[in-house]
Amino acid sequence: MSSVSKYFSGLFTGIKSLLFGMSVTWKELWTKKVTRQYPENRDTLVISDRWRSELTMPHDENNEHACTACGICEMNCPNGTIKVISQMIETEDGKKKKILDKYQWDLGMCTFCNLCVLTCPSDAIKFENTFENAVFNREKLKQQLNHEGSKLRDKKKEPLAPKAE
Amino acid sequence: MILNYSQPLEVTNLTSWLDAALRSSLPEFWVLLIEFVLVGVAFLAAYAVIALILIYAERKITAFFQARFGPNRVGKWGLLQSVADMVKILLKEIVKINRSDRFLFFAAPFFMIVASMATFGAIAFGKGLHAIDFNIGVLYVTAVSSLGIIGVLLAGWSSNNKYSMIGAMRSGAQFVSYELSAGFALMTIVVLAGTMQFSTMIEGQRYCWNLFNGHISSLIAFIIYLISGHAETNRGPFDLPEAESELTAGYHTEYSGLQFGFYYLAEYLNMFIIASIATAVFLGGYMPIQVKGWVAFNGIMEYIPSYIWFFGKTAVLIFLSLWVRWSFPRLRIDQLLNLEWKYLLPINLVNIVLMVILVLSGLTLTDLLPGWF
Amino acid sequence: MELKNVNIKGIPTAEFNDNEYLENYIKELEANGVNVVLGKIDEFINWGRSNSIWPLIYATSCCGIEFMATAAAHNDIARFGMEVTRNSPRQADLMIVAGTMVHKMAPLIKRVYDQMAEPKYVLAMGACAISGGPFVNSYHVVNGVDQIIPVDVYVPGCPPRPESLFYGLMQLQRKIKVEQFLGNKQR
Amino acid sequence: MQPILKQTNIFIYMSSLSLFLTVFLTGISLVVAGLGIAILLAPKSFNLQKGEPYECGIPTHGTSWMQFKAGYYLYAILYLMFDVETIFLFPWATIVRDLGYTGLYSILFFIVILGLGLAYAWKKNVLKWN
Amino acid sequence: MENIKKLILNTVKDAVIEEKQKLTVTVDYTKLHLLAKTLRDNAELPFDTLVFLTGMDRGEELGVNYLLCSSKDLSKEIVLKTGTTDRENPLLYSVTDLFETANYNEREVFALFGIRFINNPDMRKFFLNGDWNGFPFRKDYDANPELNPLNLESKDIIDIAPRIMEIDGKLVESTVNIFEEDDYIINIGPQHPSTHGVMHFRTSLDGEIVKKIDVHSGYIHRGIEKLSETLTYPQILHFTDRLDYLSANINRHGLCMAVEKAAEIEVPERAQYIRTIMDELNRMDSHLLAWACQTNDLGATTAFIYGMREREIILDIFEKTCGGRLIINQNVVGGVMFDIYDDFQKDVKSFIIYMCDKLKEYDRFFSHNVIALGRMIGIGNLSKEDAINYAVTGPAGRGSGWSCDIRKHIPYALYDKVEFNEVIRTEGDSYARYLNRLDEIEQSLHIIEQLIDNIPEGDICAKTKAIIRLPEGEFYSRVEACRGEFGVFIESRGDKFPYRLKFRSPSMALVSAMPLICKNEKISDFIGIGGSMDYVIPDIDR
Repeated sequence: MSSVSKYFSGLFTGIKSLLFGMSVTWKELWTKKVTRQYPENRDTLVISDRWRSELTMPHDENNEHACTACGICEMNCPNGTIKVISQMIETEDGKKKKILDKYQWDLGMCTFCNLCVLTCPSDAIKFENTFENAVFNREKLKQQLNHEGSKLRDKKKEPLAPKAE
Repeated sequence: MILNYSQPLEVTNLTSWLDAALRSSLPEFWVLLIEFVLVGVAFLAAYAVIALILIYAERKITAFFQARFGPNRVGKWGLLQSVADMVKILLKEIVKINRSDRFLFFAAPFFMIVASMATFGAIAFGKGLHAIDFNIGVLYVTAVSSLGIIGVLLAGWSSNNKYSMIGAMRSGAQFVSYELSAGFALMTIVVLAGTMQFSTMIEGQRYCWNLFNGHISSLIAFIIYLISGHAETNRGPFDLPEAESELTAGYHTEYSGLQFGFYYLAEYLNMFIIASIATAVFLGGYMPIQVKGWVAFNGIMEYIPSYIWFFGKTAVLIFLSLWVRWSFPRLRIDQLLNLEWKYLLPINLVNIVLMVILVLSGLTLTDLLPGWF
Repeated sequence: MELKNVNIKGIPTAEFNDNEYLENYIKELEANGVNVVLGKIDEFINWGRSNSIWPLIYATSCCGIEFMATAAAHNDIARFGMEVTRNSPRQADLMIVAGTMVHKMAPLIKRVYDQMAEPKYVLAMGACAISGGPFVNSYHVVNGVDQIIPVDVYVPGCPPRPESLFYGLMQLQRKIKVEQFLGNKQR
Repeated sequence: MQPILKQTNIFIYMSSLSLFLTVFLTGISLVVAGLGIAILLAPKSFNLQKGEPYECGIPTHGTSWMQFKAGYYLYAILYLMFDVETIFLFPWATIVRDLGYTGLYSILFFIVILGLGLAYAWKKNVLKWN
Repeated sequence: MENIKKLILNTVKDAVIEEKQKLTVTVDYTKLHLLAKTLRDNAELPFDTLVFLTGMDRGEELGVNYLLCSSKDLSKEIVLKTGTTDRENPLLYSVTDLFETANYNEREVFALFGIRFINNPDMRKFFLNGDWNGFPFRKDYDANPELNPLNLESKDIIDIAPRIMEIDGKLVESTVNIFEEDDYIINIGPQHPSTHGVMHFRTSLDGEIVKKIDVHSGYIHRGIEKLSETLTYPQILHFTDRLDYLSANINRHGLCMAVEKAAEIEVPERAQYIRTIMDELNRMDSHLLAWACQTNDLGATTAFIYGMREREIILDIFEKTCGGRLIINQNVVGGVMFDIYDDFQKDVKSFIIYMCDKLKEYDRFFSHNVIALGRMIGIGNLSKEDAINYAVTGPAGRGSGWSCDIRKHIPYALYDKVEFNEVIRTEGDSYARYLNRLDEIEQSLHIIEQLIDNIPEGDICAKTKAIIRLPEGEFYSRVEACRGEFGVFIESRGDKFPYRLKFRSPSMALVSAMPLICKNEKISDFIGIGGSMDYVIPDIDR
């Protein structure tokens, strides 16, 4: 007899559990949808300032940056994403000085670990939250961060932007 | 021929006018031939359009169940999404599979489509919109719809793929089980209605749907039919032959391009077919809601064309099936067989006897309350 | 076909990256010349194909989880009509390579790619798939999936956020839209 | 059945059988036409691995065809039993109203025997899938 | 522990016992098996859990370190060391018969160091292809890519395993067939939607029943440990995130702790608070995903989307705090990289309220669903003895009734200051593991509730030297990651790079138990069990 009652109680608890499940989906059918509609919401989309998806080197209006080409970022990068190519020049007072020639960075290789920005002694680079970077060509991802003809900023001036912290 | 002015929106008006026009100018044979071709074209169009609408509807409704929006970038509200899919899939390469059973592999989609098309033909879409109306309609539908499973079985068997093979085995077990339940559930209603012809059955439900007429017994049969019908269409939670998370794509793993498209199409069409048969058998088909004695009300209801009634009722059942599909996890093969052989089948056997007793001892609603219905 | 006619809802053409690649691509394709009728039909076909990209997710690591987030409610890839993820390569149009490719996996991805039905596309998602990413110096890692199969779109990030992936998918839609389906003689 | 329906239904002139043929041919022509367009227009390509079976990217081991397990056959036999019954029962179901209780008793015997058969199979653990 | 020392010396007279960070015993390789067996069978304090098995290239010598601990008290630990100077044909004795978990680990050591283990039943290379030239983790490995070119040709898998057995004191090399001749073998994975990545299970089937599973791994073996030997400690940190990317922050915490302990760096109080809160958020994030994936494996897509939806809110908090969603780069040596943002407390608190509500919904939606119950209760039974033997930790181990929460046994960060329950169930089936995860989400919420309002002011990171050098020695740390115990072993030779770095992956133990618990289950249950174990493959392959 017990097996018969088990049969029916099993049937009814089963049906009850299924109906409970359906009640949840029914409720969700009418709740507000949570979808953020990119790209339709491109104007209103807020990405956190701290989000890292592109390394940049801020230049001021005189086309000057703060990079001294010391190479600490290159040294700290775990997988060789950054290449600082410097050249030696002679200043007016006859001293030899290292200045930045090319600051190359491979977006397609970067892991956004933030070590370069953390260790940069002169706050010359920072991460931006511009995330629209997809391209058709792998070479396009290898970028040069310093602008053409840019110079090192005079140290006495305040840095353009404080570090993201 | 007198046009029926009380129902100006019926398609019957158009068809009978067409028929009359053709007959006045052409001999009998040509009229019939043209009409057959027209019927074929109409079915082709209806088949495609309904499938496209259903695919769109399912994707949208699924999304709403899942707190998202679903397709909304192709056309207004994503309405053209399934059209885009169709264009894409039509022009996709069809891959030839090595060491497969070429003939069966090629034939399987035919079974699938022809089976669903043949069942599709037996659906009463509206007054006069009813092609195949055998006097053994219910039996015919049961028989023809089961052909589709052969398509699944063949696809799985012929693909030379192990996932497909397991899918085929599962579909075999599933089919032999649920075919029975569906048949018995329909039989219960045949007892009640006293006919197997769909048109007669629908007309008989003018004032009282079979669902209400046989009350307890009908309700049980209705639920069992929905479950087993749902299972026959291989849709979740009964999608074992496909079982994405287990068998990658199950029986149609090796099908590409349009051959796969046919399976995709037939899946949705079968869902529609099951819902529309349930509508015809249990919910009065294309009959509007009518109450004896309420002449004005009946008039208004009659004014709404019969196909609207049909599609409305079917849509409710389709929604129900989607709701179930997106609420539950997939059954395991032994759960599936348990459900059939230990629950549905014994209940069905008892239910059919119960229905006979109800009918014979005058306990159906029409017998109990003769003035009302 | 001109690039400015390639329309993607939500983002104007001028604001897309790498437009010059597409312009060159169009020039290259149009070198044979296409008649107007075929061009118009092509436009319709490409509209269909670009809006119905069914992806196969070749997910090996972290980026696969970001794809799952992309498919989930907050971002909802279904809006693009791409939620029909196919697990069988026969039915997929786009292979999203999400994660590191290693030597042991290389023959497998090649095989799955070979088994896909034409037309097919590949999207490399994340630093690992593009170049080997953090593991670029490892003995067992392939430095970029483009060494194994041709890649159409690169989506950088580690892992890229869902919006980045959407952006990459829209780039792919643009690429499909400028293609010639019937007009291409070397088909 | 209402006479008005008979009058307005054009299909009354055609026999259901020829309509069935029409629908049947429609189904076939749909597949043929579709596949025709696809084969004609769709791009084709060839490589050595394309036709190989897909098994998560690994070459298949041995043949794919396997024997169906005995469990399936047991279900198939049970199914056969009940399916034959369905065919017998459908005509009975149509006219059970006219037959009255006699009809019920005569067929009840039949149903009970089948039910007992199912119960027996259940007891013998045939229904336990493994 | 004095008794243990006596016991060791009684068993092996010439054992060298050192008191380092852990009690370290060096023995000859012929005696190791005997010693391990004695320690395991010691009634008073059985050392029956093999936590680590680390292959070592000690220069002259190739060897193995074993970290044993007691299943009753995880803080009682012993390190066994052994080795051989034969670099041409190194042979050691296997401990697989004592600790099942050693099996895959020994195969890993064979692939990476070339050490073969006598009496291990299956000596195929685990991560690498059988034809890989050289042993990459040896210090004298030739990394020339021409030796191992990129191969794109698919090859048939040969199911024959070599092995080397000791029979009557003689070593006999033989082969064994993994499968029988006429087995129906189906490959599940690596490119499969439900293997949670790229695990490859070669499965032999009898109808729908799984007869035998052969695990293939290495489809995402990236050589992280080898790469680490050329990187500084802060640089290595970004690898830990990509091991088990779902418990990225906790893994990172583990490595930071190992380095901090070795370099004696004091972590500020505020950083500890932030670390603990972030760890628990990370744990919830991971458990939600695990829940979602398990339901998806069982075929409930809607539940999957619900789980991912709740998870996204945690990701938003991560993104605002650390600028990353999945991989968040939060922990650094000495503290954390980013301070919390202004509305952090508000966001977390509102999430706690929201999540409590959603947990109830999950309960209604899935936990009692009759189909789901049928697919989880009594399926994939893992007994407590097996859990210990296979070293299955985390929610899965606790589902088998083994109290193995590192947060309770060896408290770190603030776990000794907060109150929470260790969720333990004794059934050992899929359902127990499933419920354990949901309950752990509740406990995590409870932990965060206690901390969120009390975050003290202060530094977020201790001042460290520009280049961190660890003193010579061996350093271990163990943390409770989302899937179980995550361990870090560093051997330092006083350099700024580690000499050898080893991560103990919780997922490897989970996968090693799969062939056992899936045997004679149906193929759909096999997928479901995989979901309930919730392994992450890059964590196994490293």
